[in-house]
Amino acid sequence: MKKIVLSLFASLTFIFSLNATAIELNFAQGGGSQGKMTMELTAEWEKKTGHKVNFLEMPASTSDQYVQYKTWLSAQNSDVDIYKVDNVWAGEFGTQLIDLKPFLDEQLEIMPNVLSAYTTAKGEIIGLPYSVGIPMLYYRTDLLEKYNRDVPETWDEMTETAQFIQDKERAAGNDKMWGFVWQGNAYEGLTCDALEWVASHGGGMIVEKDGTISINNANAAAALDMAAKWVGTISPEGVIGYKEEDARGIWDQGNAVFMRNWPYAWSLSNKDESSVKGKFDVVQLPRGPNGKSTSTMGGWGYAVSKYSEKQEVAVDLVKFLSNRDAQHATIAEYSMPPVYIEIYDNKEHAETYTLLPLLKGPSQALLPRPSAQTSGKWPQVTVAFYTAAHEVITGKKDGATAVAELETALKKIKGKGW
Amino acid sequence: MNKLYDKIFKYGLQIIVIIFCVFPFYYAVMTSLEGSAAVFVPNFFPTEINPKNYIYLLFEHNFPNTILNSLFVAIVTVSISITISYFAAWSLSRVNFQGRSMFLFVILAISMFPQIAVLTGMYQLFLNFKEFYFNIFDLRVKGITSLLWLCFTYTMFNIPFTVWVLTTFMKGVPKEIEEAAIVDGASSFLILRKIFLPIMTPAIFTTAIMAMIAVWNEFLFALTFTATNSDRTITVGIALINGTVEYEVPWGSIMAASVIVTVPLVIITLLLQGRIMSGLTAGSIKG
Amino acid sequence: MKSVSQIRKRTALIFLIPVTIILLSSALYPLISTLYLSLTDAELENFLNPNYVGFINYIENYEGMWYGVLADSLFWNSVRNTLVFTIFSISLEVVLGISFALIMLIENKLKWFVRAAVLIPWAIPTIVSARMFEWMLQDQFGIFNYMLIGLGILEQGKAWTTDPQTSMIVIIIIDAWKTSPFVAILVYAGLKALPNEVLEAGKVDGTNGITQFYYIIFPLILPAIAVAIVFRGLDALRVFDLIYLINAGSKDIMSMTVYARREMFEYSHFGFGAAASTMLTLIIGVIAVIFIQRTRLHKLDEME
Amino acid sequence: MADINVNTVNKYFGDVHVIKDISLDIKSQSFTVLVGPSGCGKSTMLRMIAGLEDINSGTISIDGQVVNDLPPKQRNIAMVFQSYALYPHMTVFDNMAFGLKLEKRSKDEINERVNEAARILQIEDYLLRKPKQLSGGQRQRVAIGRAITRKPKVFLFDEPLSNLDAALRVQMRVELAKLHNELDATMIYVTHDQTEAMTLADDIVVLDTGIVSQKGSPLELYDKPNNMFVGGFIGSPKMNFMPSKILSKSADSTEVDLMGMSKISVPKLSASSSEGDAVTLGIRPEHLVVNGDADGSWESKVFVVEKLGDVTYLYLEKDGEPLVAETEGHSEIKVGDSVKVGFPAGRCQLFDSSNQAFK
Repeated sequence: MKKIVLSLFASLTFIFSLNATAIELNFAQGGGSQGKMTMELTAEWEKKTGHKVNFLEMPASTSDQYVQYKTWLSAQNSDVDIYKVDNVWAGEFGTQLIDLKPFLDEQLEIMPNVLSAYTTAKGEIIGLPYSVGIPMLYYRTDLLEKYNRDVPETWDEMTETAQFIQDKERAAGNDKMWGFVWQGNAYEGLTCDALEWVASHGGGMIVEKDGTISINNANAAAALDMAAKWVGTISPEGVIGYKEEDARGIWDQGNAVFMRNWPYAWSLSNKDESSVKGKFDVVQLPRGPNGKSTSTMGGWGYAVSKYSEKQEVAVDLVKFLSNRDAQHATIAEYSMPPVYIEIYDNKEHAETYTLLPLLKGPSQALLPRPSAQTSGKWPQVTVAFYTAAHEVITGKKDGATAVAELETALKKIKGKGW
Repeated sequence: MNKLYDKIFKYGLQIIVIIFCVFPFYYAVMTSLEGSAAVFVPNFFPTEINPKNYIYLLFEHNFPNTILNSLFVAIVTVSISITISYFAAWSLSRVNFQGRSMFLFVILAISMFPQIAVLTGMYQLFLNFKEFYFNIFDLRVKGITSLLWLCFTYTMFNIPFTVWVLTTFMKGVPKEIEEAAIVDGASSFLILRKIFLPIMTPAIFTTAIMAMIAVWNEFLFALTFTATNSDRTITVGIALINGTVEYEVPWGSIMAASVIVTVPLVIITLLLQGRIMSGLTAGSIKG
Repeated sequence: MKSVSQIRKRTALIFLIPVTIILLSSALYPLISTLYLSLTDAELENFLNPNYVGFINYIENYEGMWYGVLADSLFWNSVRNTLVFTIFSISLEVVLGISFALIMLIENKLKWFVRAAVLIPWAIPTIVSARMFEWMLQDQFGIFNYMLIGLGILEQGKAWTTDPQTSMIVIIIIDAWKTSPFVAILVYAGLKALPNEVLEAGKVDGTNGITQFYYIIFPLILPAIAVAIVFRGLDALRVFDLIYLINAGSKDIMSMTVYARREMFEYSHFGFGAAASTMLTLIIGVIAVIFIQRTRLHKLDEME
Repeated sequence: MADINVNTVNKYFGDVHVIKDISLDIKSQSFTVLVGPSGCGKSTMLRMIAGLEDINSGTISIDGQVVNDLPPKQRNIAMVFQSYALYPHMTVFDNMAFGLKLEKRSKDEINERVNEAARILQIEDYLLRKPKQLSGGQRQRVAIGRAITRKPKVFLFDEPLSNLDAALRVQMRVELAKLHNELDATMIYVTHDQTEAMTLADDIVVLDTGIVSQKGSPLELYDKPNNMFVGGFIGSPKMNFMPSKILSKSADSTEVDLMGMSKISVPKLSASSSEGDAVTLGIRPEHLVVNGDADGSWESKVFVVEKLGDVTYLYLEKDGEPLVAETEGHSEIKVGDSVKVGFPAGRCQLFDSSNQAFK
């Protein structure tokens, strides 16, 4: 009862305090430090423009956010103006979000490989990225030094080194030691990992830019078979159930030589309570025999709803949030990989954000998932892909069978066209 | 000797049940008290007692507000659905009219539909409701709109269950008691208030607790119908707990939130236990 | 002037009005809209104005290939998973629930602890218990594997929730852990409603515990058990959150609802997903009718 | 105070015709017992008088007023149930006061009436207890007390004593009889126990599958049953029935053949029967003469002897026809003995092929 009275009162006072020019935006976004960063920047924008922004905090889980967005967008909800979007949602939400291409200017010279993820098959740019996810190989400097090993550049080298150190460490009594931890659960994370294996073996990107299904090739099969061999040898059997945090848990305990993970682990593993603080470094992911190092792109951007009644103001805010100045202003505090190439070279930022210079190489090896070219069907494509990959790493199928069957499945999904 | 053996056997059974039921919860409590690194080490007893997760949730997060919202929704939903079902249960258990079995079956059939399937339909209905509501009151009382809508949705999902259970329980009350009251001159409404209500109290509390837990735990609809921080409910509140950085799962905070969420229910059930557990019927009903 | 039973009939109908209004206004619309949706090509873009396409979401032959829910092996796989899950989890829950209820009857110093403890698993939201078990069953730092390794049963931690061989068993056990209190409370209430003489009579006859239970108590609490089974069964057939939270992407445990949800909300195949939901409801309906007929539960609503 | 008239009443449960055209007159202040085997419709009849069941056709009136459509509370009745039907959550006092509270009586009046009833029933010490703290007999008194406090014109009892043990039943029976005298109210009492009916009733109504078999005072029913059903139902042990045949008819008696053993001239007549008809001869065990002088007699072997102290029952048999005879309590007759059984003609009943009694 009290609550009703309070909110009635609140809304009454609100109605009477409305001023004619101020516009109120609703902004759906997540929490955590990203959310905090967005809110701080937005506060500045509010001060500058006099408009007001309400934040709608979304669940931490990306798929929960996704469902909520979908419900809102399918019902053509005009209450939400701005969405924080994942880089793989371009194809899916392409027709529900406005094209931001006309608004791009010299202030927004975002790295082309990053921007391409937000570009639909029709060439519309439906979101402006503000941060990018760059997977890397984490390795233990102390262990590599102890056993006099080089930082691996190929998967084979990594496998060999991992096995060698794991055996030695176990012999020395550290029986929980593993060579390599990564993300093997049947979920989007496995799509990222497996795409890296396949692409770095020269096996293509599942569905190429022009829409051809390329997955059924020997390189791709070999890449998956390689990962299958890790399970139970250099990676725990349980890796087939791992997500990011499971891998980091083992890593932070000092029980892994190598880890494939996103930049977030850098700061967490450098905290005092981590056993590996100061004992590790990162490098570009290894490559296979016929390919080059590849990192599956992650990251988030801002997008404006087609059903928003305040698009102009919303676009203004989105531009404000993702331009250079905003990135410069926040990088020291929030340590998020930027979307402008020159920021990686900034010496000043490198002092506070020690990972930054190390990210430049991998940032050039970024490969977006083929979500733009598969448009609305990406969710089915990724499920089919990670299911196939999971079947290989759990030993149900070999790589060649899996990719052949995947090709058939993808053709069925494609149907008359993407 | 035999008696002692029997005693030990009974205590043994009880302790097994307690451990079986409580251990995961205990483990959650323990995890919630540990720092972020200690979480990754398996152990049976906490290595440290650190209330930071609780402090964070209760003072720096929106969490207390979600508890209030959930309480509001739970209380409104449970009171409405129990009241409505109580009267319906009387009709369905006590009065012989045509189509009674059909009615019960239709109620059951409605609860057969997967809730996920009606989600979009309910959401569209919600948007219409919102428009309608705003047109009438011309006030943008969004939070309350969403919460009221949640109450409505939950009432709809709860009613098949509460009607059925209360009907079953009410059949257990001998019809002579009601007839005695009729002869004494009581109307149906009075019988429900003065005679059945006290007799059915344990059954009503049992049903209410069950309905309350269902409401308290619902996630999908709460996620869809509430959007602003001011009107989120607890399960959504838990889902909103982010790590400081992307991908990090803050186990400690999630477990602390779970403990905070579970404790009120446990307290409520303990307080009402006397009523729930006193047995459904007493005295002359038992003969 | 009306006779008592006429007045009662009228009163009964009045008392049923609120239930009817709520169910009609809120349940019927979404039900019908889902049915309608299943006959359309609704996707994200045209959700509000979809085209009528007939039954192609159910089954369609297009260029020699069969499409539609009924032609999708994954759908039938999810039906099979759901049935396996339902049968085993309900059986386990009924056995555990009755055992708990009987143990709750023991009168001694621990009784309040038992009664409180039994409620805990059920009071914990699924979103939390799924996380808890995921955590406890983790292969490297989960307490469960830690115990098994400590006891020498396992050599290495096992990924219980993702291993295709164990994931279904694990899901069933978690569900049983979580929901047997529901059965326990209904059965306990049923037991408490029995006349004391029934329990006493068994003792005097010298029947031992199990035969006493089987021949005397069990038939009397059967209605309570049947109601518990019906509602738990309906829930189990629609199981969603547990499976979704533990391992949404796995084919080995995918349930009908997870399947329908994925089609609707992940693939945006609203029409197809609605068809899957409709099929799901039909399947549940058939099972429910068979169950109710078999257990003569419908007799429960006959006047004695 | 209150006459009750039941006029051609019919009642159906679904397709089952449970009350068939029953008409009854129950006199004011009488104690009428409806008796019959289970399923005969006696409880339904009572519940229709109470207003708990609808009447399909016919009328029931109390004091000349048709009450078909009156709810129970306007019929000025009170009812006592077999299962007591006490309100479990109320004290004895509140149980008895409930009806009065609904009538909005003053506190003083309620107190007075409840205490008065409690005094009559000797339950004053239990007024503050809950039903579950009482014994079966005490609960039954409370149930009766609940009826008394309302001072109804008509008391309805639905097998009120059948949940009590034998000794208590006898005691309560006496108290009910006393109560009837004290209260001067019309009482209608349903039971399947003919002993209760015989001991309590001014009038007994025997019901058989929905029709009134006979109505009359206990002794009328005992001495002059209208038919075989009543003859067999009233009296314990049951009346003996044996097949026989009419040999001849005279102005004041009918001579029958008793299974070829002897001839009896029974002083009963029936216009509708003629010589050679098969009839049934009925005689109560207590009227058979054992080893003494009587009109017709038999030799029979004894195969069971029941000694009850005051009397002894002999179970006899002749050509497959069982026969029970009563003799004195200290009889010397043993199992296996042969006894002579006499049939005093004046005590015999005759029933025709449609089971109707000769007058």
